[in-house]
Amino acid sequence: MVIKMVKIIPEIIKESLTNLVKSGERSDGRTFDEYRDIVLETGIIDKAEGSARVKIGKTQIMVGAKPQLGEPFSDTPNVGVLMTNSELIPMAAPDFESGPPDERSVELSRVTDRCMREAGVVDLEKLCIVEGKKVWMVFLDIHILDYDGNLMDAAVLGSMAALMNTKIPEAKLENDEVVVDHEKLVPLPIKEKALMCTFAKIDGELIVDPQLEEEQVMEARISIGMRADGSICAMQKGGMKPLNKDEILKAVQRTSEITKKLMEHLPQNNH
Amino acid sequence: MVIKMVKIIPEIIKESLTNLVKSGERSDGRTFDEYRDIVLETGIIDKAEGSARVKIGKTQIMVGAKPQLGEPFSDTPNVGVLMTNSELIPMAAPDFESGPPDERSVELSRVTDRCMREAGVVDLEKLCIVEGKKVWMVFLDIHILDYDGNLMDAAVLGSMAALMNTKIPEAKLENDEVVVDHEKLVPLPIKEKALMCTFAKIDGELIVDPQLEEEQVMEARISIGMRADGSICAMQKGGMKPLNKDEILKAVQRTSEITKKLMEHLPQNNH
Amino acid sequence: MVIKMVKIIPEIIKESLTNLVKSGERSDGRTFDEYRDIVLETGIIDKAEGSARVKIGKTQIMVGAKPQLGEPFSDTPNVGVLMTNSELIPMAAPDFESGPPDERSVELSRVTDRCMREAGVVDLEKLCIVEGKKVWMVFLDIHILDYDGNLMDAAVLGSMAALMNTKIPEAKLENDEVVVDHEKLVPLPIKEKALMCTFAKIDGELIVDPQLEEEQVMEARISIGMRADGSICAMQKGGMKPLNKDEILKAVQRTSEITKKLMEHLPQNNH
Amino acid sequence: MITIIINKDFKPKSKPSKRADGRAFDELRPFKIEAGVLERADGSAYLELGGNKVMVAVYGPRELHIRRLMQPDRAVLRCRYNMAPFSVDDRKRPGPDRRSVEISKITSEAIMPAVFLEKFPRSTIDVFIEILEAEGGTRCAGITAASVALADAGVPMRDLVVACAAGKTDGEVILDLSEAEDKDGEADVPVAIMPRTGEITLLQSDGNLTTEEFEKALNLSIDGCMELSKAQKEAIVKRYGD
Amino acid sequence: MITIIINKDFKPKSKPSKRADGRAFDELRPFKIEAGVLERADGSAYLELGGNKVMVAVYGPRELHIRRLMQPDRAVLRCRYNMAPFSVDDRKRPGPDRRSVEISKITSEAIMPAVFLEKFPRSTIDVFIEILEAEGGTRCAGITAASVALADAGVPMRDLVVACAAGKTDGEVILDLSEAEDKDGEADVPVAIMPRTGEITLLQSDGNLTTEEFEKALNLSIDGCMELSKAQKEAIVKRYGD
Amino acid sequence: MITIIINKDFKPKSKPSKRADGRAFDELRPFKIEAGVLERADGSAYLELGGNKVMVAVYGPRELHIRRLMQPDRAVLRCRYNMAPFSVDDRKRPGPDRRSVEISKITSEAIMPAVFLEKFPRSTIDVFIEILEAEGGTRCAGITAASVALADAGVPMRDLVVACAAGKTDGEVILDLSEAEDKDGEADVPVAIMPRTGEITLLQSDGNLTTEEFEKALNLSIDGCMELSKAQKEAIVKRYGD
Repeated sequence: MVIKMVKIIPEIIKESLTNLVKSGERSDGRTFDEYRDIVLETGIIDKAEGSARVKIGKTQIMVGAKPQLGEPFSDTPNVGVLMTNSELIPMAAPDFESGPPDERSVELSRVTDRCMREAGVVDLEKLCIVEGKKVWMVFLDIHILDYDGNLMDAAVLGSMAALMNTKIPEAKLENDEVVVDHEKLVPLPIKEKALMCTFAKIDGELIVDPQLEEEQVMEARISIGMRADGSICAMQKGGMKPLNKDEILKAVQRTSEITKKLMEHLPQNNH
Repeated sequence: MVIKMVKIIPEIIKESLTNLVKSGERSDGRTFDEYRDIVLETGIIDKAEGSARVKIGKTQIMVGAKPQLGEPFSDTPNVGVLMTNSELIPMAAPDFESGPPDERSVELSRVTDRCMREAGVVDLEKLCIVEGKKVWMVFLDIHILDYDGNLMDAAVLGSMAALMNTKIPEAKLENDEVVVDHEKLVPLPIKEKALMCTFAKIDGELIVDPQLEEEQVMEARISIGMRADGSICAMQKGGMKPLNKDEILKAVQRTSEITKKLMEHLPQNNH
Repeated sequence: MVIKMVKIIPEIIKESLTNLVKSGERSDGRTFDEYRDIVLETGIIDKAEGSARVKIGKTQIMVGAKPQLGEPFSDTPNVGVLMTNSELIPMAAPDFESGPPDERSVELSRVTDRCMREAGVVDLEKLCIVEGKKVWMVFLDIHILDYDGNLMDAAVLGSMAALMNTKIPEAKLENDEVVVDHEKLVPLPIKEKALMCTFAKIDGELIVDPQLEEEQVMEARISIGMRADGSICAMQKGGMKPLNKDEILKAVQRTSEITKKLMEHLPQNNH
Repeated sequence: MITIIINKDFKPKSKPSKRADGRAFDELRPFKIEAGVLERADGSAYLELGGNKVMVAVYGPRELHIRRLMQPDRAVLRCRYNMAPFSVDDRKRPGPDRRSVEISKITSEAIMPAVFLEKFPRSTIDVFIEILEAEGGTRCAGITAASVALADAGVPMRDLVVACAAGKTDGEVILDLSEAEDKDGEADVPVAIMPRTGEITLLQSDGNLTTEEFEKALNLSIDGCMELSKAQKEAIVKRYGD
Repeated sequence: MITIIINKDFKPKSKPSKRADGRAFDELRPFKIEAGVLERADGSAYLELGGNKVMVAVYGPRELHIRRLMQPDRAVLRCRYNMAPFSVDDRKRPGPDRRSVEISKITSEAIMPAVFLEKFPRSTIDVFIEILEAEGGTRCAGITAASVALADAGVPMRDLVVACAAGKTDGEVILDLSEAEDKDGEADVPVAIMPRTGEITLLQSDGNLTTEEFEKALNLSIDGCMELSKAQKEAIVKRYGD
Repeated sequence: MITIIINKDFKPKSKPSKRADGRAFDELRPFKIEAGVLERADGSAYLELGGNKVMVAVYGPRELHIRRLMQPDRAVLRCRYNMAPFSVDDRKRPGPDRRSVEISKITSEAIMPAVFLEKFPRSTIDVFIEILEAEGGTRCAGITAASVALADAGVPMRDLVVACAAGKTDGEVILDLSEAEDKDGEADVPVAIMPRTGEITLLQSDGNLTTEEFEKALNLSIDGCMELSKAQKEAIVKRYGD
C-alpha cells in the first residue's frame, strides 16, 4: 500500500470537460439544465426542532434549525432573528480544514442567509414575543458532510426544508412573564418559499448544478435565488473570470424554469 | 559555549530503564510502589484565598483557589461551582509553549476537576447564597512550574490541599441584598478527601509516580482517583499502548494501599 | 518588470546617517530640534463625533473619537472611561501585518492612553451620567495610514486634536431614565492639553522627530509626554541600547522648549 | 454498496430490569453500523446507538504538511471529535471546547494501538468524528464507528477497536447508559478494547464506585464491546464481502 | 503630484426625482478620485463618493512568504476590505467580521480578471482597502479605488475594473443608493465591470426584484460604472500625464 | 544548592517617614533573591520584594524553530511576562493581555543591552517571568530576577541589569512604591540600569511630575537599583561560589 496521490490532473480534466461542453454534453450525461438526483429528508434529528438532509448527487449536507429565546436587535424591536451558520468540516473534502470558518464558508452562509431573509421565508414578526425584549432567534446550522460541488443550492434547499420542518414551543406572555410550553409545539410561520439555482460557466456555456470537477474547471459561477413567485431574492457571482450581461440575463431566465421544478422537492406544507 | 543539545536519547534510555524494571529496580532507587519525596506547603500566596505548593521529587506546581460571586448553572440552581484550569506554562519544560491550553493541559485540568467533583470534595450546596441567583464559584488554577513527570497526582494533591486551605468571606442575604463580609472568613466546606495515584507501565510492570524519563519510555499510564473511604472517584488511562484487565485491577488494589499513605501528607483539618 | 526588492541596506544607511549626525546634520536638512512639517485637520469624518488627521512629514494617521454609553468600572463609579486603541494596519508599511495588535501597536496605544489619562486631558468626572450605573466611554481609535517614523508623537497629537474636536450628545437623567439628546451636542470637557516629543539617539546625539530611516538605525528612543504647564505626564524609553542619565535630563529640558511650539498646532479652543 | 445492520430484532436475553426503556442491566440500546457512507472520504462509517447518530470520515494515509508534527518512523494519527451545533438540546456553539479536545485526545490513544502506523512514516491518518445527534455515550460510539471507517479506508490494523460504557444508576451497575440514565447516574465507565486480545485501549471512570462495582462495570463494558464488535465486522463484510 | 477630480459641477442630466438628496434616478453622488496619496505603498488611491471615504494601498508584486498560498504559474491577488472603527455610526470593533471576509473575497474575484497575474509567478499582490467613512456602497467604492491604486503601483492590467450599485427604493429602480436609501430600500445590486468589454466581474443582488427590475438595475449600474470609469482614468492621467 | 538572601535585618538608614509600612522615603521593601530554584530550566531565579513573589526560568541559547524570527548575526531574546491567575485580588484570566504584552516588550529591551547576543547567531534565549503574587512593582522585580536567572543559565553578559521604581505619593517623591502607595499615588517611574556604567535600559513615567520631581525620582530609582544589585550578585555567589 502506498500513500494516496492527489487524484486530479486539472489540465487534462479541463480539456476533456470543455470538449464535452463544446459538443453539448457533460461527463455524467446530464443536459445543461439538468440537476443531479436530489434526495431530501426532513425531521431526521430528534434533538433539532427542525432538520433536513439533502443529497444532490454525491453532495450531502445536513441542516438543523434550533430556536432560542433572545433579545431583538435594537433597530428592529418587533421581529425575531434568523442566524445562519455553515461549516465546511474537514470530513467533507480532503482540502477542508478544521478551524474558524474560512471565506468560502462565510460566503456560503451569508448568501444562504440573504436568500432566506430577503425572500421573507420566515414571518419574523410572528417570532416576536415581547416587543424590544423577547423574541425567538432561529439558528440554522448547515453541516457539510460530503462535498461534490454546488453547495449553494444544497444549502438553500436544506435550509428551506429545515425551516418548513421546524416546530417551536408556544410562548405566551402571562402576568408579565414569558411562559414557554415545550409540550405545545407550533410550526414555524413560513411566509414564502425560495430556492437557489447555480450555473457554472465552462467554455462560454452555462451549465446548472455543477459537480465538483465542473467547479474545478469552470470560468465563473452565478447563483440565483428565486421565490415561488418568480422574483429574484438573491444573486452572487463567483469565480475568477467575468460573465457578460447576456449570460446573466439568460441565467435568470433559465432559473425561472428550473426553480419551478426544484420547488417540487419541498414538502407541500410545513409540518 | 555552544548551543545546548537536546539531552535525551530515548532508545538508549528506554533500554536502560526497561532493563532496570526487568530486575525490579528504578533509576532513582525507588521500589515500584514508592513515591518520590513529597513537600506540601499551603497558604503561600496571600492574595489567593487558598493556595498550595506541591513538590513531588523535582516536579513542582502551585495551585491557587479564588472564590468569585456568580450565577449558578440553570440546571443546578442551588449549588456552587468549582472551575479547574491548568497551564503548562513554558517555564516548566523546554517543550511547553505559550498559548491557549493544549490537549495535555486540558486533560490535566479535566481529570483533576472530575476527581474533585465526583468525590464530592467541596460541599457545593453550601456555596449557594441565593438559589438560582447567587452562588460562590471557586476557581482552582494549577500552575506548573517545574515538570519532572506525574503532573496528575501533583495537580490533585495540590488542588485538594489548596481547597482545604481556602477561606471565603461570609455571605448573607440581608433585606434582599447579598452582604459579603471580607472581615469574616469561613473555611470552604470540605466534605470528602480524594487523591490520585498514577502508574506507568514499563515492560509490563506498573510503577507508581513515574518521573519524566519513565513517562518518556512508558507504554501506558493509568491514573486512579480515590477517596479516603477507598471508593474510586476518577480514572484515566493514557499512553499509546493498551493495558490488560489484570493490570488495571492490580493498579486499583495497589492504589488503595498507596492512597492511605498519600493522605498523610494532607493537613488534618482545613484551616 | 521585476519583483520589487527590499530597498533598505541598513549598514550603508546607518553609516551615512551616523556620519551626518557627527557633523551636526540630518538627511533631510533638519536641525536636531526640528520637527518635519506638521499638517493637522480636524472634523474630517462626519460619522465620528471627533476626528483628526495628522501628517508629520510623510507619516500620516487618522484618529477618530466615538462616545458610547456604558457602565463605569466598579472601583471608579463616578468617572467616565477613555479607551485607546491603535492598529498598525498593513496599508501603512510593507512589514505591517493583518491580525490582532502586535506588541508595537499595543505599546503605541498604551503610551498614548497613559499620556492622555495621566495629564487629565478629559474631565472624566463630567462624563458620569448616573454614578455607578451610566457613564460615557470615549473610544479613541488611532488608524495608521502611512508610516514614515515617529508614530508616538503623531498618535498623541492626533488624539489630543480629536478629543478637542469631539462633541457628545447631551445626556440627562429624567424620571429615572437617561435621556440622550442627539440634537444637542456639547463639546467633550477638555481640562488639560498634553503632547509628546520623541527623540532618537544616533551616535550619542538625540534628534527629535525621527523619520523612518533614522528609527531604523537609532540606538535608543525616548518619548516624553508633557502638559502645557511643563509637567511630565508620560515617558517611555525604547530601543535596544541604553541611554544615560544626562541624555534623559537633556531630553526633558529640550522637550519643554519644543512642546511649546508643538502646542501651537492645536486649535485654540475645542469646538 | 452500503451495508446496513439494523438491530431491530434485538430481544432481552437476561433478567428483567427497571430501566426506563425496558432494557436488561446488560443490554445495549438498539444499534446499526454501516460502512462506506461518504463519497469523498477515503473511508467512512455511520453508526446509530439508541438516539446517537455518528458519522466518521477517514482521510489517509496522506502527506503531512505540518513539519513539526511529522514522525520519521511512523504515521501520525489525528482524531477530531466534533458535535454538530444541532446535535444537542441547547445549540452547541461551533468549534472545539475543552470536552471535545479531551475526547479527541483519548480517542486517538484508543485507536492508535491497533493501527500499523509504522508502515507509513512521515504521513498522517486523519479521523473525523461528527456527532450528528447525541444521546449519551458518544465518545464510545465515535471510537466504534472510527474503526469501521479506518477499515473501509483500507488502513491496515491489528484489530478493530470497539468501545462501550457501563455505569451505575440507582445503585445498580448497568451497561450502556442512555442520556437520561447518565444524567441521574452515579458513575460512568467508558472502555475500549481490542477484541482479539481483550486488551484495553481506553479507560475512564467518572463518578464514585467501590472497587467491586468498578470491576463489575469493567466486565460489563467488555461484554458490550464484544457484542458491538460482531456488528462492526458484519458491516465490513456487507461492504466488501468475505 | 496628487490628482484631484472633484465632481462639483455635477448637474442633473435627466428627469427630476423624489430622492432625498435631489438626485435623478440615474445620478451618482458627487465623487472624487485621487491617485498616489500614500508614500510607503507601491501604489495608492483615495476616493470619495457621497459620504464615503475610501483609501487603498497596493503592495507588490512582491515575494510571498506563505508557501502553501504560492502559485507556481501566477501571482496571488489578496484583497483586504477593512472598516475603520470610527467609519460608522456605532463604533465597529476592530478586526475582520463575516461581512468583511465576504467582501474581501468578492473584491478579489472582481479585480482578478483584469490583472496579468501570470506575469508574476510565485509572488503576491496585496490590496488593502480601508473604509475611513461609510455611507452606503463601500464595497463598490473600494473596488473602484483599488483599480486606480493598482495602476498607480504599475501593475499591468487588461482594464481598470470599476464598480457601482443600483437598487430599488419606493418601488423605483435607481442608481447608487445612499446609506439612507439602502436602509429603507427593497433591493441593492452591486456590479463591477471591465469597461472595455463590458464584462461583469462582480454581481450580487440583495432584496426582491422582478426579472425586469433586475435587468433595469443591471443596466443602470453599468451606466454608473462607465461614468466612474472616466474619473478613474483622469485620476491616472493627472498623476502620470498621458 | 539553593541560595537564600533574606533581608530580615533591614533597618531604616535615613530620616523617618509617614509611609504606611514605616519605611523611609528612600527605603526598599524587604527582599530576597535566590538563584537556581528550578530543575528543568537552564537557569532560574526567585525573588521576593514586599508582597511580590516572582519566579523566572531561562531556556537557551537554543535553536530557534520559527524561521522568520531568526537573526543571522545574533540570538533573539524573548521575554514573556505572565501573571498567575491567583496572583492578584481579582482572579486574572489566563493568557496575555495588553498590559503583559507591553511589559514583555520593554522587559526584553531592558535586558537586551547587557547580553552578548552576537555570540549565538540564529538561536534564541527565552526568559519566562511568572508573577506568582503581585503587590506593586512587578515589572521591575521581573527584570531583576531575570538577570539572575540568565546568569544562572550561564548566558554571558556585560552586566547584571537591575530594576527599581520610584514614584510620588502625597506630594513626596519616594522609593519603591507598594501596591497601596501606587494606587493612591500621583506618579510611578520604573527604571532599569546596568550598574557598572549606570546606563539606563528601562525608563517609563506614568503620572504627573515636575522636571525636578522627575529628576529626583530618577536618582532615587538608581539608588534602589544599586542596592538590589548587591543582592543579585550575592545570590549568584551563594550559588556558584566566588
